[in-house]
Amino acid sequence: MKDRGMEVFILGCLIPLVLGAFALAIRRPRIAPWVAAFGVWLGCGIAAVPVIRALVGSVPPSLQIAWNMPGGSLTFGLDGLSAFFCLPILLVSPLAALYGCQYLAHEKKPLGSVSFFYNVLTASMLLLLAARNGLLFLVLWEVMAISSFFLVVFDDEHAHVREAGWTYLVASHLGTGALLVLFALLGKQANSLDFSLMARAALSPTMAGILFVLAVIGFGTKAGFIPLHVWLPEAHPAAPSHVSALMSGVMIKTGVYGLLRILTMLGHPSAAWGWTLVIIGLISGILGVAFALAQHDLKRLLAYHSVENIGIIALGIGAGLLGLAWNQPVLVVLGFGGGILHVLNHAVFKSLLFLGAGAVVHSTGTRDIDHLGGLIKSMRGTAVTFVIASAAISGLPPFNGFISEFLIYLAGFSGVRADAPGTVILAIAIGGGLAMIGGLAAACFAKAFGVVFLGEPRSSHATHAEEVSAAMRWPMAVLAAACLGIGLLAPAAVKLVLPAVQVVCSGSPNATSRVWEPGVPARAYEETPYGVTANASVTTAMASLMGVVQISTVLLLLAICLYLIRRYLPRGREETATGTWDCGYARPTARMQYTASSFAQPLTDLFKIFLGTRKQGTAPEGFFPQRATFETQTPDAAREHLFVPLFRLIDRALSPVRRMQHGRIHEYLLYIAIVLVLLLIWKAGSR
Amino acid sequence: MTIISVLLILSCLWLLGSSRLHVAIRVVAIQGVLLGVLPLVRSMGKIGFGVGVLGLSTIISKGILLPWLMSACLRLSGIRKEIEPFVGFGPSLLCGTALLGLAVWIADRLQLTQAQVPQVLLISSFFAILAGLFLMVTRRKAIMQSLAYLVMENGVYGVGVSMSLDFPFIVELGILLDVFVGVFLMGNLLFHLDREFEHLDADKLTELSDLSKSTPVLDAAEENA
Amino acid sequence: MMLLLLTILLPAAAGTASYFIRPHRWRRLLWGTVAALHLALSITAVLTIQAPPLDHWIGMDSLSAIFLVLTSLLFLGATVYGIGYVAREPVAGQMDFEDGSLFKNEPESVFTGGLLLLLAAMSLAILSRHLALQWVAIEATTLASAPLIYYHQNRRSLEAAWKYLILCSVGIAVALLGIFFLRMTIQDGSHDLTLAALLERAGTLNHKWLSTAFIFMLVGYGTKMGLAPLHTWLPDAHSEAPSPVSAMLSGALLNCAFLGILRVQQICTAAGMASFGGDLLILFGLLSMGLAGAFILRQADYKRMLAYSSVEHMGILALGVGLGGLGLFGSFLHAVNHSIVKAMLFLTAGNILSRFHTKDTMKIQGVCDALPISGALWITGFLAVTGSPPFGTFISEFTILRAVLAQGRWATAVLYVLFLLLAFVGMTGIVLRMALGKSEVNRVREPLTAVLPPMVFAVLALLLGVYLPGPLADRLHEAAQLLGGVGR
Amino acid sequence: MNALRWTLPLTAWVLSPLMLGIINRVKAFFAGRQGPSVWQLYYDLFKLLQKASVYSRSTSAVIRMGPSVVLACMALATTILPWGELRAPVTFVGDIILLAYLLGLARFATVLAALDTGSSFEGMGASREVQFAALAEPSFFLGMLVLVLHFGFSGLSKMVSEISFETWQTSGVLLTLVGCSWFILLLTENSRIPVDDPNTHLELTMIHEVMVLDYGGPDLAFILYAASLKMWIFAALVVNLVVPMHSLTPWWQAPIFLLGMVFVMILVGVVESILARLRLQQIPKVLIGSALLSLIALIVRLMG
Repeated sequence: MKDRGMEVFILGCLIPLVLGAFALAIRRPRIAPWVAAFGVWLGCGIAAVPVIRALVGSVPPSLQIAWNMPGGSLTFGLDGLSAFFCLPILLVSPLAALYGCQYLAHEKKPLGSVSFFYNVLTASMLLLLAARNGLLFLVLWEVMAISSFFLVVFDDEHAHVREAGWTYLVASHLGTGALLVLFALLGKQANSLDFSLMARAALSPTMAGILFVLAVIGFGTKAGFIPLHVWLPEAHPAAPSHVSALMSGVMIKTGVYGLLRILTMLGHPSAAWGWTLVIIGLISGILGVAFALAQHDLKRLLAYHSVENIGIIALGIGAGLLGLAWNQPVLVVLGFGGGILHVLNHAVFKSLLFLGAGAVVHSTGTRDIDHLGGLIKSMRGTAVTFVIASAAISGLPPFNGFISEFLIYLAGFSGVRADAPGTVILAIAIGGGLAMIGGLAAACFAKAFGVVFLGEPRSSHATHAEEVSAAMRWPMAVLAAACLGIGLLAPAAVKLVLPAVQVVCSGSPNATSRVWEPGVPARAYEETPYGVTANASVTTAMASLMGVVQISTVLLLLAICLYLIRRYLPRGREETATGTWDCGYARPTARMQYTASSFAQPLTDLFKIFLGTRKQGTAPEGFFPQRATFETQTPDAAREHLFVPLFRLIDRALSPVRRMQHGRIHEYLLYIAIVLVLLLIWKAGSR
Repeated sequence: MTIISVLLILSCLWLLGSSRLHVAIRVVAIQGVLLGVLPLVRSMGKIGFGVGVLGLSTIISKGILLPWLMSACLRLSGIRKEIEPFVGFGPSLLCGTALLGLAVWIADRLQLTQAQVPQVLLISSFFAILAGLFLMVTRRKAIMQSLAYLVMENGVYGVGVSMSLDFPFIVELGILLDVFVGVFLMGNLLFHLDREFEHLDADKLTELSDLSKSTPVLDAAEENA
Repeated sequence: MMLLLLTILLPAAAGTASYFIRPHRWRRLLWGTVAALHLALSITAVLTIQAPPLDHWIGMDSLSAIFLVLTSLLFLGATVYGIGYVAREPVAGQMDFEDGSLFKNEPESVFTGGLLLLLAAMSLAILSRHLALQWVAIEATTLASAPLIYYHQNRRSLEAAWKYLILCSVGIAVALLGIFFLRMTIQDGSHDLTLAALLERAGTLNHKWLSTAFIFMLVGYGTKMGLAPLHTWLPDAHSEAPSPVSAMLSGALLNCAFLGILRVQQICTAAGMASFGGDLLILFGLLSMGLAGAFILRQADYKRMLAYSSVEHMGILALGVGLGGLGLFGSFLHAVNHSIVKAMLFLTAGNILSRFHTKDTMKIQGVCDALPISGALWITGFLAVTGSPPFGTFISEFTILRAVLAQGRWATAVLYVLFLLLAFVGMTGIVLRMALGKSEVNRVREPLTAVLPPMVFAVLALLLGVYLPGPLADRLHEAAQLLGGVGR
Repeated sequence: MNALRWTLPLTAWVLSPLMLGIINRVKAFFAGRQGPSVWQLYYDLFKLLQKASVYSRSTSAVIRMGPSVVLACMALATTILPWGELRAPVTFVGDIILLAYLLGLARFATVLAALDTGSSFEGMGASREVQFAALAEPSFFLGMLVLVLHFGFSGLSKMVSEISFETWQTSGVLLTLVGCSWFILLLTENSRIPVDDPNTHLELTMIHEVMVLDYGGPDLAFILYAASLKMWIFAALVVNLVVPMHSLTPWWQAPIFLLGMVFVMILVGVVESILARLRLQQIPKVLIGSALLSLIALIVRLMG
């Protein structure tokens, strides 16, 4: 019986659409999100079957349906790379949908449209990953962008939400502009828009270079590389939390997927490509986390962290590309492996963080963390999941964040060879850069968790907070379990990544396509130098990961038993509670605690030149000062110094043209006469 | 043939020079009649049914009906003289002669050798087109603009006739009908313009333009710019 | 052959008749039936007539088939909208919301008659095979549409009508000169200016005269089509006219002028001068897109914004035809897509105007809140007109981009993409500011006639983006072959 | 053989409080006073474990779990440390990265526990701790990179075991530079004088001490014991790097290692006695200086 994998996958993608449309139609608004959520669960369940089978090994044959658009054809396929990128969608989307139903329960606006567009977003992302034709890819790409735009502007009463929607739509469309030229050029080279033919097109190095730059710009806008990330910190906070969880955790990964898919078509990469991605990764990472440190809006802080994690992914992929260029298999396997695994890890803990932030915003009603504090006492469940996610995103051991960063470190250090200075520079970039990003991320999330959940409530918002309902806590619990699960089952996770790495390396001609095959004995790779050492590096990586997993489990057990010892040690003596040590100050208030900006002030001063933080406030004056205020804003540097002046420049350049339409009919008649005379002169000249 | 073309040139020069509008209407009427007669003279004797009807209908429409409409509009709006146009009357005449030279240069530039094309009619037609265009661009009064359009159409018609073009009868009639209805509509519009605006100056009709209002492109950028 | 004559004479007769029908109800009934009949006639004509016509004056090849069905479809939509629109217009005097002057509407019979005559003129222009006859028809469309523009008879629409009439008439006079020069290109002395005759003699046409004729007709019909430096009348005319009329002007009338240029380009390609015409068209195309983008950027009036977007899309059409090859297919597909989307947008703009009583984009907020259906249509139309994927316009714009790159014209490709993005950025600011947010005007039930036609057009635009119906695809490929383009 | 290897971490767990005792004795000797006995920390630990604990009202479970997480991390970190050629019980490629991140986890736990109490002093300490950690981490990795460049990337035990007299002859400069860089790191991480004052009484100037201000009883015991383990880890790293164990016979290596540790402690005590605390703005310069030391070592290695 023909392997019906693809048909099942397409069916899985269409079910949410149908039920979404049904949700849009029904009159009673309260059940609309639940119907749509059921659609997402059903769809993802069905689609998960072919995806898992593709990952395990049996890739379903590609499906081809005729489509009479010029150059278009509905071809769908599911290889290792697409299947792996489907995982985060299939995991996060249903959970966020369930969370969303409860999150929007008290909303008075009709919920039909938001649940419909949520389903469209999920379905378009899944179909996008399976699309194997340029035109189809672009159509699905923009459907994804537009449906997420409608989700971002859901509560459009506030002016800043409209502004964020505008920035998001313009940025994503400019990115798509680059993609248009990219696919048109690729189509011209391979004179067909099908990915299979494009992969075989012979490209001259300069053309491949141009295509790479276009791909970085086009997909970088969606992924959020530093100069192109401007829309990210605007759009994600504006969207409802379960949507920003899906967007930040999963949608920006389609940018990474697109970049990798194009890389498979550009043939042998040059070292310059690897270096560009490494540099972008470093800048995005360090500046991303620096900006996150300076924020005191919880969701904006998390959005900047998406930029930082995309930087880490770019660093991994850059290392992989350099490995391909220098023909170093260990860099290729571990670099790409670490980068792509971080995609899954980031999807899990970032969506968990956004759901947690949503719970906080839902019960306190404000996003400014300087007004929160002490929420752990009233929102225990959310606090536990939030601290797990914070530890995971900072890359701390027992959790999944550490695994992918560990792989990238392994790539960097094991690739070092004294005679090749390039590898050393790469190792410095990864060693120094990633360590600094890890340190700053830990600082930022200590601040975020500490200021929001720990200490005394700083305002009335925080005191009246109460725990969110079960429907919101269960998805968070599942995601937290996933964080710990991937952390402790690292070797299995890496095995999942390797088919994707295999697909990415299939692009460059000299790398044999079989980097790693489950079950194939090592001897099979003897003949190619490339195969053997790649396989060897994978075995060492597996051994290291086993070591890490052992230590992590022992760490957990040890911590728990130490905690138990600690509780039963003073069984006789009772515990007393007093006030915190305040050096004998007469009237300590909750506002004297460390706030977000003060906590991060030493670090943000280091990055003063990039951040451009603006400090306003009235200093206390007189002998008995009444009131003093202090406030910091950190506008996005790229927006302030790059895009706003650029738009104003274009605007000023075009204004003289506008004087042409002045309303005087006589000059309009002159225009016609002048054009006629000019054309006649031009014709006489050319004849 | 040459007499008609000379009269055509004279009438255009007269239009360039004169400032009184009712005189201008009468000159345009004469031009209409001249053009009505032109095909009859052109075909020298074998006047077919089509050519006859065509000539007659041109004379009636351009010679009588349109001028009557224009003068009615003139009486209603009570305008006596063309106020100071962009290019004064004296300099207009100078420009007229320059345009005549240009028309001569264009006529011989085209080297119409193959058919026996009356050069002088071609020159006068091109001169009529250029004069019409010049009048339209320089005069302020809307009525003058419609008259200038009529002169330009006569010029184009003249070029057609001089190139010994004989379109099928319906097409010729269609062209004439279009021109007639065009000018008739302009007249109708002039009535409305006169009722709505107190003046009929075309150069004051500048309310529709993109200069005045403009919206900020980037709201956020505008505030803190 | 009879069918084609009927499509022209029926609306003409109905138009003249409706001048004299006093009772509104009867006249609207006539208007509706004629519109429906015209659509039925044109569809049967397209399906039945296979053989291209010989030397008759009225004939239908695949190019005119597309435009005829498109025009009658748009006219039906405008009619359904127009009947509701006219019924709601107050007969007594009303206050102009711009400058507060009092004005009275044109009598409804003149309006209906004008629209029907416009349809007749357009059908004649599309179906005529004799170039001079086509000229007469296009001039007739100008004359028929002029009184429609000053239907509201306030100061601004009168001024717009005056400029429209003067500029278009001068432009078309230049086109007439072009036709006379075209007559001179025929060496063997025959006076037959039908398309078939010209195409037969294409090899022997005198190239010097043909290029002059092409320039004159390009400038003439270009003014009527709204190509860049000649477009000055378009924003005034399309923004001041009542919505059904501006929908017809933007959707169908510009296509007729475009058809005029296509006929000349057809002759030029047959005579082997395709590159001469092509370069000019590409120049005008890019100029139109650039200028239109500049004006859209800070536009304060949303109907003028739509008019400028029409100028931009006419630029895209000219660019597509100028490229030849795949560009031709893209250009004709774009003509279909653009007409449908622009008609929908103008009708929705009409709804917004009738509810908010102002054209200033800064004063309008929360259209989606006040008029839910029109708001949704307004955003869908915006996404369609800027060429976002799920809609047909993206497919055609992408095909044109592929054509530009296929010919390796890097500068044109870069400019093309930049101007598209410029127009997008400009329109986003305006449309989103209007559509989103909370509106002070309370929500009201929108009349069905005002909402049905734009909804149908929206569904059509979406359909064209996802699936290209068979007959339309074949007609488009045949049309591309007519002008020497490649098929698939 | 594996059982023998476990003696390394066990001795670390037993002897680490002794190390702090040595430092205090050295400081007392310099100050001319008799000073507490070397075993003082053992007495303190024993006393604290008996006491009841007092918690502030504004704290939650985080402060209760903090100390046990920190102690678990430190204990596990010591299992990775080799003694010269004596291999550590746990060794795999990249275990040094895990070591660094275990220290990171411990630091994360302490900072969270500090913020839990909601006092502005602990917040200040946490903020400074986090700043210095972010700067210290890169210098640790760059120092390690020099090792990797020199001996090829593998487990810490294998890399360190190859340091011998020859390596000192050929690249002595390298080892001294990285040794100094890691020594500065030791002073920073364990809050020794030039960076932070372990026994100051002014909360505003402390960094590490202020974070543990609100602990009492068994929690304080866990924290002090973890601090001593941390001192052992950093000292072991410096000793392994500097002392050329490879050219000695295996039996001599254990006592030599312990002697090296005592010498490092004395060195720390001397440094604490002769130097005064630096101003807070200077400390980032110190940390970046240590990173530069490793960078210079790298460049020397590449050029040489």
